[in-house]
Amino acid sequence: MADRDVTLECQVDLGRGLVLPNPIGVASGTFGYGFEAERMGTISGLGAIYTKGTTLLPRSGNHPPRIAETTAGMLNSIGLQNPGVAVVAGEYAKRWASWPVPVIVNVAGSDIPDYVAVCQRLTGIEGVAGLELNISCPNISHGLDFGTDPAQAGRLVEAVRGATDLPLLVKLTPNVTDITSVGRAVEAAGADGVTAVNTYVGMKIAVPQRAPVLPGLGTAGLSGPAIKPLALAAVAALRRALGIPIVGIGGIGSAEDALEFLVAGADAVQVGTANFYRPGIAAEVLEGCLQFAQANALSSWRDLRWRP
Amino acid sequence: MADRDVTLECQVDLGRGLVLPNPIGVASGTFGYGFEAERMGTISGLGAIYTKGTTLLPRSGNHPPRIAETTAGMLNSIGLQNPGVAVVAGEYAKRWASWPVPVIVNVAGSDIPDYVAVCQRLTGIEGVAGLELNISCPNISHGLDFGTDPAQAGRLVEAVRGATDLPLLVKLTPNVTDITSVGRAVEAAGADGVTAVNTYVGMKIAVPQRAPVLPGLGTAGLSGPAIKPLALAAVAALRRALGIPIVGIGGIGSAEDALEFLVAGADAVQVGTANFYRPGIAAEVLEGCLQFAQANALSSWRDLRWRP
Amino acid sequence: MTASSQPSAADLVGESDLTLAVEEVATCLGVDSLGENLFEVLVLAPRIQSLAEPGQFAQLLVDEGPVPLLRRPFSFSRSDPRSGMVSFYLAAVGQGSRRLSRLRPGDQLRMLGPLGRGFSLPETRGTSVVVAGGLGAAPFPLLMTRLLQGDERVVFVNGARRALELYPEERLPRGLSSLVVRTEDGSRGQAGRVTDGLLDLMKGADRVYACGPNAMLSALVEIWEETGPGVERPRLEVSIEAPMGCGFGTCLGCAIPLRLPSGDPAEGPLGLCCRQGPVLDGRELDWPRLLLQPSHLG
Amino acid sequence: MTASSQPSAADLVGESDLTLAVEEVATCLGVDSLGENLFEVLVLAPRIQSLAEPGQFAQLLVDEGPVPLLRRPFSFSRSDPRSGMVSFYLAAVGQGSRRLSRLRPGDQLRMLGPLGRGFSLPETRGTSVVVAGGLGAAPFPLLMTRLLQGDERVVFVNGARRALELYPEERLPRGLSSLVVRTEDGSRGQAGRVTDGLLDLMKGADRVYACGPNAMLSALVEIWEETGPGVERPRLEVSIEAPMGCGFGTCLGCAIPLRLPSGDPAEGPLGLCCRQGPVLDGRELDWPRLLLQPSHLG
Ligand SMILES: Cc1cc2nc3c(=O)[nH]c(=O)nc-3n(C[C@H](O)[C@H](O)[C@H](O)COP(=O)(O)OP(=O)(O)OC[C@H]3O[C@@H](n4cnc5c(N)ncnc54)[C@H](O)[C@@H]3O)c2cc1C
Ligand SMILES: Cc1cc2nc3c(=O)[nH]c(=O)nc-3n(C[C@H](O)[C@H](O)[C@H](O)COP(=O)(O)OP(=O)(O)OC[C@H]3O[C@@H](n4cnc5c(N)ncnc54)[C@H](O)[C@@H]3O)c2cc1C
Ligand SMILES: Cc1cc2nc3c(=O)[nH]c(=O)nc-3n(C[C@H](O)[C@H](O)[C@H](O)COP(=O)(O)O)c2cc1C
Ligand SMILES: Cc1cc2nc3c(=O)[nH]c(=O)nc-3n(C[C@H](O)[C@H](O)[C@H](O)COP(=O)(O)O)c2cc1C
Ligand code: FES
Ligand code: FES
Repeated sequence: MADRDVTLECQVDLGRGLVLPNPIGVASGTFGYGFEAERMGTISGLGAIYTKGTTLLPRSGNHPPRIAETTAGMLNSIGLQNPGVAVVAGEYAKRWASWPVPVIVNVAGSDIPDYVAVCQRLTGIEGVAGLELNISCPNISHGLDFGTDPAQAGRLVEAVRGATDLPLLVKLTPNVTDITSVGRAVEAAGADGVTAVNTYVGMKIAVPQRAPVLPGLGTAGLSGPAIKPLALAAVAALRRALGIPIVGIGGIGSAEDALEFLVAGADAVQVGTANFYRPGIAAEVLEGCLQFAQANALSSWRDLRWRP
Repeated sequence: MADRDVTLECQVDLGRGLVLPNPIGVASGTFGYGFEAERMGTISGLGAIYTKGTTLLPRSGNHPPRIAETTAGMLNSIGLQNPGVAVVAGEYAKRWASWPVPVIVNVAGSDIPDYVAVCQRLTGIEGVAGLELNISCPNISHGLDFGTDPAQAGRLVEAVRGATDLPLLVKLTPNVTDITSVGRAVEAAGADGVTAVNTYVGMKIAVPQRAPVLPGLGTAGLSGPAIKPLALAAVAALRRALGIPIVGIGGIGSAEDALEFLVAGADAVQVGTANFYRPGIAAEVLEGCLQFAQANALSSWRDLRWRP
Repeated sequence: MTASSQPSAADLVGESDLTLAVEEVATCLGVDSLGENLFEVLVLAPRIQSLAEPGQFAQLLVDEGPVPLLRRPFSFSRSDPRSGMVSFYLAAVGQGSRRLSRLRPGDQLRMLGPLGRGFSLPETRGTSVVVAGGLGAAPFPLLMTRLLQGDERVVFVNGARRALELYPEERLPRGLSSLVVRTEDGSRGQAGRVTDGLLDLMKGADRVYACGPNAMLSALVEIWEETGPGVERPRLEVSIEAPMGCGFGTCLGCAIPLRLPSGDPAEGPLGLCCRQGPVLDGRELDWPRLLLQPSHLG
Repeated sequence: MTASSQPSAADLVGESDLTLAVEEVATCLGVDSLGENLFEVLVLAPRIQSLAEPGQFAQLLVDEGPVPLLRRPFSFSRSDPRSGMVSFYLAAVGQGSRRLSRLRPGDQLRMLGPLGRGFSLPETRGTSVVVAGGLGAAPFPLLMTRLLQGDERVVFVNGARRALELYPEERLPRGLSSLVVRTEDGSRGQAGRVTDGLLDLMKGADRVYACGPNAMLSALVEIWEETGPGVERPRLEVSIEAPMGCGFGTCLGCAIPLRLPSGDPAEGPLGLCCRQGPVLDGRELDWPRLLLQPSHLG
């Protein structure tokens, strides 16, 4: 970027020392822990990597089938398969320490002590740039309990805030009547920013089988281009309600999409499902955003923001 | 259908005497009051017509632009443009009286007396087969107040129930944490059935303008294939929670789609946005469903229902 | 957000004349590339062709898949009763128009039409001034063909930002009384806006037909105002655009701001572009409000 | 819904070998229609061709638009080092495969590959029995070509429900020691299931390779069990399917049920089809659980 004649401030400051080199990150659960991308050579240039949801103990995840395609979207019910925080903090972080991109660990749990323990274990570990608290997983029992109740969400964030000084994002679920009330609760409890949104509860039916395609209740999380308009509305609503940074996500697969989120009020964005069908796309998204910034002589990404 | 060797019971009984000739209806706001279709010759064979949302007084609707396309979906913010109940009850109903399809009037309002007055005006009018209470319009102020609060929804339905003996469906909004709690409240208050779902709150951004495409807050209702998985999950959840009939809707554009809703737990369905890009499609949807029923020797549409 | 005026029931009761609209599976005959990103798409659609009037449009289902979801409205550009062909003149600018420009002969697509109110044709012979801004030329080959069949004197003002955006002269019907070419950058014809010098042309005309960006149409209406008072003004018809969900009066998505019939500058009612339009009397429209609307013509 | 066994960290840490996977924009060379809805799609993809091993697959981006959204995995069917061509053998059954079957020469599409673990090739010469059920033949032309290059004795059992669903004989590599054709309805070759008479063939084999519907593979594994004990059993490798989100080990969507290494009938861990597979030792899989999975092979 040195040779561009743009005076754009490309970095994004999410607070508490978490400064991303650029606003285009890759979303939790769509980039693993970064190691596949490392091998495929698609890491450099990322604004941030948000890891797969990580729990205290290893989890083997839900029974297959776990995914199904819908119109311009996909349903997933992975069930937080992950190796547990010991492996992440003990082995993975070492490898991240040498990467040119901040790695933010997505943390999941089923009660407050769980979340706190995971966050504590990750605190002070070189290679861990921040935490993203997943209070919005639709695919495990009680996964949405914290995310749908402002009071519970506030309590959780308060507890975690007391246990770590790492930059703390809270990932919100859109499956609520009013996402801003949860947003306000976690802001008040000390979150440095919010990530919006996680997946929407959806279902696909196999007509010949007269049953859902996915097991159990048949529900799973919908992601992909189909949800982009919904996620944009959520981000815009949060922007009006909150003072802290917002990381926008939902259906982003192009520079145009990313810019839409920045206009709606996001400070940074994440590319999610698109990593599956266009591995390496985040770099193209960034490139397109930079071109737009140059063509429009932006001095900061905030210049894009809608000011009603 | 006489010459099919299927013993299928094609009719659907929604209660209180409202028997639809078949489960495939057309959705409120996507079929006007049926008069365009009458001219285009696409009325016969429909299971039901659910009219445009009708209010006590005429409404001229929201300022343009009112619609925008998204990936596999459309956003609308029509704002309930309609001629008011006097015209509907006084002029339109006469014309419906001779149609071979039940017409169910979709009713909207901003407070309980409003709704009650509209419903009373429509009661006893020949040509009006039933009412669909729209407590879920995202495009007018307070449009969602009733739909997002079980207690308010219950009170409204109770009041309307007391004022009319017409078959009464209540159209639910999916923009809630728990659609079943609203569903249970309206069931307890005397609704004969629920329609699920209305549109999802969404937004589209015009990047060059650095603002939403649609005016005001920029939000509007998302419909179309993009929302089908979400609507299916809502219908399945309602099916577990309620005993009354469910009219399923959201992204239906083919027989396969309609069958998915019947499996998920709907008793009847509505074709919405697809009426715009495939006028007349409801007849094709019905035809496909009948073929499926024959090939699978269904004796009733209920045979399709998922029984977990 | 609600438009303030209470509409009369009559406004809202208005029904589209759809008895003539038909759904037809058209067959692509070919796509002519007219330089840069302009195209004329020719399709065989004999039923619709036999019904299509100048200024009306068809709703084209660009893709059977769900992206893009909605049909796209296009004005009939040319129409050939012998072959059953109609054509659409378009710029490949977005999802729908780009796919149309890539159709191959033999490809099929669903069309609904004809829709909307077209241009009114003269009852007696006279002079028509037809003003096109860029893509706004689309409906005029058909209109002018019909005008000329009625022995109308037709003056065509073909304007655009630059030569490459002009409707190609060689596709114009023969027999125009006069052809004025204007480009903003002077790359072809006279340099200037399409509205330059229009007043004189209008003064001698019985009818003015115009289509182009809203800003151009708005300016044109102001110029038209100057043709009076005192003399009998030419009839003024403009073809405008609005985002359309259905094209046949059902979705209520294509609202356009109208002036109060009284001429009162207070906010007037809303109309439906697909029902009252797309061709309207230029005075019916509330131009200041219309200029706030998005338009893909510029 | 959570699988009960606690996985060891090592299971979950497992990383895919992706150092060799490349993204390439392939050019369609043509699509051969093989009767009814079977096709062989030939594409030019020299980089991927040079890396592709039998049993591996590529992820094909069928459409740049968002429908269908996800790439589709296809096994390499044939591979030609001289021309840089690889091919895919497929049935046009759904959104993705139907579009692939309609590609025209010159059309381009993105491919990521090679991905996954392929078949292991013999270190010493011997006899391979290769068993295909219907579409399951897809990976075998390439596998058998490689086997034959190593002077392996190759017996190919080509089975399907009916003649029209058989992999076409004329496309098989030359030099097979034996070709057994079986159709369930007897419309070609011997009437019966592809697994009929397999025990005898397997007994003399050093290796068995199989691909087809899960029910067939499961039956085949049971037959294989009968080859022992007492004698040294042939190595048994099967290629299986799972719905795939990414194809490269990131989405964790392609979970497949494995048996406990101990052979304990208790529920075993889950593996990833795209990482540990799609080719696995037939004994590693938990067949009863796998039979509950959807499979597009039948
Ligand atoms: C009655 C009528 C007649 C028309 N006739 C022609 C014609 O003859 N030739 C022609 O080229 N086009 C015509 N159009 C426009 C045409 O329907 C399409 O809108 C245009 O081709 C762009 O569609 P797209 O799918 O390619 O672009 P999209 O991907 O839909 O959009 C491209 C950009 O244009 C904007 N846009 C698209 N359509 C509109 C609209 N109607 N109003 C405001 N903004 C819009 C979008 O917001 C977007 O920014 C007509 C429109 C109407 C309403
Ligand atoms: C490693 C691997 C290799 C493959 N190789 C081949 C090959 O060589 N030739 C070939 O024809 N196909 C192959 N497939 C299957 C292929 O990827 C597609 O799934 C298939 O072509 C159907 O895709 P579609 O988009 O046409 O159908 P869709 O519209 O996606 O689906 C059609 C129907 O099949 C079901 N289905 C689709 N894919 C799967 C799946 N993977 N598992 C279970 N159910 C499914 C769907 O649920 C639906 O009912 C392979 C799959 C894998 C995982
Ligand atoms: C396969 C898959 C796995 C996911 N796993 C997680 C997870 O572990 N933690 C989390 O917070 N979000 C998870 N998500 C949600 C995404 O991070 C993201 O919020 C969502 O997919 C919407 O963005 P998209 O439309 O760009 O994919 C997952 C999404 C997918 C598709
Ligand atoms: C343009 C438009 C207008 C609508 N107007 C109404 C309405 O007046 N009352 C109502 O209850 N729902 C209305 N709806 C919602 C539809 O009836 C339906 O619930 C929704 O569009 C989802 O179904 P679909 O995806 O099949 O369109 C409208 C939808 C659209 C697209
Ligand atoms: S486009 Fe639907 S009413 Fe005009
Ligand atoms: S397909 Fe994504 S992990 Fe295997």
